[in-house]
Amino acid sequence: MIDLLALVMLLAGCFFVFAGTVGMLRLPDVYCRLHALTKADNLGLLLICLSLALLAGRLRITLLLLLIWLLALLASTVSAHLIARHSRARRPPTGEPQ
Amino acid sequence: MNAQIVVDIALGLILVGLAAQVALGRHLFRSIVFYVAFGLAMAVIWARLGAADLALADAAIGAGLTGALMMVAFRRLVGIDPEQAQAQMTRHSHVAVAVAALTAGLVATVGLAALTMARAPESAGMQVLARLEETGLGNPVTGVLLVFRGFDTLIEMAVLLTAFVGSRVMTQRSRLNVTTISGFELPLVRTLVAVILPLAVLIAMHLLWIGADQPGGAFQAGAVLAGSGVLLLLTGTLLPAPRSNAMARLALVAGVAALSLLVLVPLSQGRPPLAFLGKGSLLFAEAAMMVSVAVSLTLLFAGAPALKAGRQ
Amino acid sequence: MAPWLAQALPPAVVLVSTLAALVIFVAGEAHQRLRIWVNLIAATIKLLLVVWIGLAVLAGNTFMFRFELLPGLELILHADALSILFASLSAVLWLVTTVYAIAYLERSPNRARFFGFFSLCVSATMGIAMAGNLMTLFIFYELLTLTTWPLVVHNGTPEALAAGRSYLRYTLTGGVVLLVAMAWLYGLAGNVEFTPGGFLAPLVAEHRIALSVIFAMLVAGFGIKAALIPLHGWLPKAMVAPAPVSALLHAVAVVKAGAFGIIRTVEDVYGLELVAELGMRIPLIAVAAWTIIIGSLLALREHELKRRLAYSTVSQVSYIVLGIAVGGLLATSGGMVHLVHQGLMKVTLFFCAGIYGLLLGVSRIDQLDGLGRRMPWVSTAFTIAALGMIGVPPVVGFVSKWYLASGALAADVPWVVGVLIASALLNAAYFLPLIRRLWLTEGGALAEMPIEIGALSRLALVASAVATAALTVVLGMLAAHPLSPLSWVLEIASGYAPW
Amino acid sequence: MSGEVVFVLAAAAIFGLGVHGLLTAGHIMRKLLALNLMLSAVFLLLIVVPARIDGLPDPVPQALVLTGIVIAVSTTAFALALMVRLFRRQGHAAIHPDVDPRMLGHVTGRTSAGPQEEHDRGSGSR
Amino acid sequence: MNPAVLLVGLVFIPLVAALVAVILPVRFRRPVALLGALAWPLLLVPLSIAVARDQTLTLVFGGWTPPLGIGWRLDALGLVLLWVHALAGIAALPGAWHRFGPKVVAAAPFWPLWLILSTGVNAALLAADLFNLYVSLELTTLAAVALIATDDGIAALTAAMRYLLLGVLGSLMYVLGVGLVYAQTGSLAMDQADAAAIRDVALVLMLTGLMVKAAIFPLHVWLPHAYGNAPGPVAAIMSAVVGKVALVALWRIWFQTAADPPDLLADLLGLVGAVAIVYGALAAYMQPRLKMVIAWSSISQFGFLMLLLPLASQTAFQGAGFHLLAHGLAKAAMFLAAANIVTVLGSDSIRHLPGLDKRMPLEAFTLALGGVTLIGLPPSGGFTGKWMLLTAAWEQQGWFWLVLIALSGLMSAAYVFRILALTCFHPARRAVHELHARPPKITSLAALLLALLAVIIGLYPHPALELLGRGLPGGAS
Repeated sequence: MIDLLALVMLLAGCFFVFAGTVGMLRLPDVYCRLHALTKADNLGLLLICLSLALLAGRLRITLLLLLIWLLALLASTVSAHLIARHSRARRPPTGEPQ
Repeated sequence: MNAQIVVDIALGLILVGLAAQVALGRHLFRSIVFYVAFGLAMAVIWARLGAADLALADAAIGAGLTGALMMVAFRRLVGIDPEQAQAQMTRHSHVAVAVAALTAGLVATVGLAALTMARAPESAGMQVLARLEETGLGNPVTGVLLVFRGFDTLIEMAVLLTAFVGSRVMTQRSRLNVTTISGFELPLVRTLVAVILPLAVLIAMHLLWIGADQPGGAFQAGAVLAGSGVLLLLTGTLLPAPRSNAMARLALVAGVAALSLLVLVPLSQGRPPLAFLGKGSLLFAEAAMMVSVAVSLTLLFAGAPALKAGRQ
Repeated sequence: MAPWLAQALPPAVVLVSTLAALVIFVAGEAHQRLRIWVNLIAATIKLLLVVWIGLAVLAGNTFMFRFELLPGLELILHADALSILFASLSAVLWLVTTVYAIAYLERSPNRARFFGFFSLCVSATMGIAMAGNLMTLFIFYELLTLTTWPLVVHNGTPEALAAGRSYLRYTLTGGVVLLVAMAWLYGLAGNVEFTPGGFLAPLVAEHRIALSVIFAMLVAGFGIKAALIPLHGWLPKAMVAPAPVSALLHAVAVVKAGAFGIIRTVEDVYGLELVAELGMRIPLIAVAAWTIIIGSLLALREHELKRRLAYSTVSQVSYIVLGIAVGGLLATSGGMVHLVHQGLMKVTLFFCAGIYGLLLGVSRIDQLDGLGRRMPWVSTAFTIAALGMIGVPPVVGFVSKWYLASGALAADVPWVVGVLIASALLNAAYFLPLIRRLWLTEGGALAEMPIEIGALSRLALVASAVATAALTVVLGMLAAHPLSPLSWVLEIASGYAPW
Repeated sequence: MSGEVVFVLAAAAIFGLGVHGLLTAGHIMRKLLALNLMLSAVFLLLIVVPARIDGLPDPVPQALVLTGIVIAVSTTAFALALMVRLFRRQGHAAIHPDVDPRMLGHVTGRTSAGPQEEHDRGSGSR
Repeated sequence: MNPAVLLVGLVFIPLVAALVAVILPVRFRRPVALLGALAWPLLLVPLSIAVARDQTLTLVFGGWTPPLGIGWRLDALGLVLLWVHALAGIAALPGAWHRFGPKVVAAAPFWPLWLILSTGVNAALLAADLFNLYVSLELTTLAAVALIATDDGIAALTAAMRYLLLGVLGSLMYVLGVGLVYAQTGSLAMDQADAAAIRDVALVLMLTGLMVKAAIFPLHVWLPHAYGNAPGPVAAIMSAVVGKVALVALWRIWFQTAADPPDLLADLLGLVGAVAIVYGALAAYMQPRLKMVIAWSSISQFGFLMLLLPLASQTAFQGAGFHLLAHGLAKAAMFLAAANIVTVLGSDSIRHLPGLDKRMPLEAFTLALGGVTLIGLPPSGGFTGKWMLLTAAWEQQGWFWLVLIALSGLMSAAYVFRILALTCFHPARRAVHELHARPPKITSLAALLLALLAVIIGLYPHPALELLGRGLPGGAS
């Protein structure tokens, strides 16, 4: 039972990461891509970590996975923010796609 | 069984794909970024092969720091002469393709032949595992690095020191470079530093401590610290200082000095050099090496003899 | 004779002039006085040492100095009768040439360098004379190349440098040929010293071809310096050097070293019977004869005085090789004694040519008209030496030619006498016109050269030329005297060719 | 077992790409990238080829590769510092020892000293 | 003192001195470096006695017998090169002292790098472990490249970059070879790692790697510019020792690790050596700059040293080992002299050489003596080496090698006499008038002494030859 649930979450996680990558390739400008990357990937990573925690079943591993997820979250938000500020300083956002 | 193969083939393809991007890419900066990705893929493969120490090292040093060093070097080139820095000087020649294919074929045949050849029954690795418990260490790689082949590690730390002193020949002739990124004074960035710095130090200590029994050790810990050092430089908490100070120089020399002690102390007691002096001495040496690795790589990134605190 | 003295004398002879050279180099250009005295003292000491060793050898003592250079290789300096012959010739002519050179180079630059290498040449020549085995001979032979090259290029003009280059090309190639031959010989025969009659007889059975090839290479290697015809190219070009150097090269150092090498090879390495057995004797005679004739013919063609003398040397040296190759007591001694005689005569000729060139700026033959009256002493010396070269008694030239001819008749090669006669005629053909111009033609109004040379050095120049000329006559007349070179050579030759 | 074969082939391919990069690259940074690729390929071979000891790779090659990685990063760091200095002095990041940089006038355009003027001209002649 | 302490001292005295030099401020670095550089050669005297007594000294780190741990081995060949390193290093010290004073910009890093170079060379000479050899060679190459870059000229920096890139490529191939040997034999010790099955491939890989580092002919591209543009003392120590360390390693692997290498490979490498001799000599003859002439002559002489492989006999080894000694001293002396000439005349182009013998007699005499040893004229050390190789060639009926060895002297005579004719006998028409400050007398004397030594050992070669005569690097005779 636990394995089935873990498998479902793992697949969902992979789907979200895949979605984030497709978004990054397809979306027109920097800001949209940042959205896709930060949101989708983080969610995907959460799901994968949860499924792994379920599979491992030990508290120490779960806490480690949680820590990994938090770090990834922190890193991606700050870098997304900096990239956005940097590209806005260089080219202000206009209505039409670049 | 075939699931293993599929994963291996996938990993192999990813690795070669990234390598192709690095080698054949048109823009230089893209190649550098792909090189970092290549380093990470390499780390995954080390993990897949069961060489955990190497995975850690390659991720931290191979991908992380080498990538950082290359990017900062690239940024300096652009700073000097933007158009020349990315000058497209690759000349495509069919001879090169032919030679490359030939060498690849040669290496492949040699590798495959080596895989299937008869092996000597007794290898140094087996002896290491057999005699590991004499050293009280759990992790065989650290055993080899520090106890059985300690002299290699000493010379390797000397190579790192030479690289730093050698780079001082170049960097002392030119003015210090700015290493901070735009927008480094943002509160958001300051919180990032406030969170990551202590965590990085904690992880480094953890890696150093468990290095004796599980994958980890001085180099990996040093690399993590160097990574945080790079972060501090980028965010302006630390700035390159023009004049070197005694502390920086001592830290640089610590690793080689500690290992030299491990050689000279047993010699003074009449025992062969690098004779095993107990686990405590190993930890002491590893700590010193960690400090040396961290400080050297950070200073190499900064291109400066020492660092000073940036304005808070 | 104390044992340590027997061991110390040969290297002492070699080192005397090396020390002198060091002193001269260190002293540098400024100390003119010091250099003159060092030169003269060194030359006299060397002569005394050689005479002392000569008398001791006559009295039956043996001198042997061994120095183990390499595990399988020894540097041996020993004083047998033949080495004393060459050493005494070198020592005597060296003293005279030093006096002449001091006077000749009174005004010219770079004298320290000249006299330094000048003395080094002496030690190299002494080393060759005293060599006890082929390796020592080779070492000093190469040293001779190294020390004579700076003398050839001394005045730094483009022609001098070109001459130096060609000199190097010939002599270094010769050195390589010799090196390969010696390595091969050492492989076959091992580390063996010079033994009268040769030490290769036992090997001839299975190494016949190898030995003959090695012999050819050794003769070619030494032949370059002995100026055998196809290999003589460097000699005329080397005339660009100052007169004392030409005299030194032709009469004493380089050319004779080559001839001496061939003598050692034929007499002390192979032995004449082995050479004949290998079928190399006749070709050697042929080459010598060929060089004599062609040398004289080339001399005829030359209008430059020094170049004509150069070609005459080319032919004269081959007399020595001819004598050795013909073999037999008479011919061998004729060849060996010509080593000394030709040295004396050629030195005189070059001294005179040098004086003409220096004082009167005379370098072409047609400028010689009427010099007999202007410089009577020098011209008489020149005439005596020229007559000696032709073979007119009582000058020494006649003695050696006489022995060569009688030796050829005694041996089984009568046609050699024809060659000797032809060469005598050719010598006459290219020397007599010179003598006629000196004495019998009216001199043109040759202005005295502006070089105001000191009276003392003018006297020194003339005196040295006259001295050597006198020596050629005295030795010619007193040939039978026990201490004369001829008797000395007869005693050597009896050792080598009793029949 | 065939897992190793895959990685050996991958390593060979990367080695070939590295050689190609090395031969065609003009820019020194690209040459360094290519060399690092080749190094990684050799390290991969160093771990894959030797026999595994009860499932895990042999510890000795692991230690060798670890040493190799640290040496690689030191050499690369030094090479980058050298490249930057050469770029600042020569105006372009390529190795043309025989070509006199001044003759490459059209390539460098501006004088090679960029905004970060080094604080002393150094002993070398421009 | 037991030999272990001596061997450890050889590497750790310069290393500790380097560490102290890095720690101390610039003012004290030069004296500390001088102390370190003068201290370790003193150990060579007791070591020579020990090696003379029992042929090879071995030391194992930590008591872990190879293949588990790393072993050191000092044999006659290593001792000869250590002596060359000591003598050339001491002779180069005055020049370095004069040129890298505390006020000079590059002085701060120069002195530690100089000591680290010595450490690397000594460690590489003692290494009896394949991977330890790689690490030591890497340390030597990196230090050497950094030392070349201390001369901030564009040519020096380019030469340094070229040397570094090729050095990495070379060591990369070497490591691959070592990996294959380890995979096959499970051991990294030099004398135990005879990989029968994979031997030829691993051997070729390792040899190619080492040939790049030793700049043997087809892979020599980096050497001329590196030696030609490096500062004087650096070029001296590099030409005397650094290039040769890789060559000694190559010999050891050839004789020790690969027990009986295929004859085809031996003759092929001999042929490569032959081509190197001719090519090096020709190029040296045509170089417009004095230092480049001397640098190209190194390539010719390295080719000459490769002839040991096809003539693998005891006498050949004695000859090649001795030539190593003589050539090292002579070449270091010539580079030191050239460095002085460059500092005085401002440029070392051949056109400024005429009339040099009057202005700088000591340098001219050093160049002459060095040249004599390069040609191998009889009294000099070069001749002894050449003679031994000649007899070895004769013993093995190697006619081609016999003639080649004889001709190699002739070819080097070509470029040596060209230099001598220019310095001493050409009239000084276009002499360079503004002479820069003349370096202190001791630098020229040091160079002259070194050159004299190279000639004198020719007269008294017995200790070196007797040592080298005990056996081939692999102990097999």
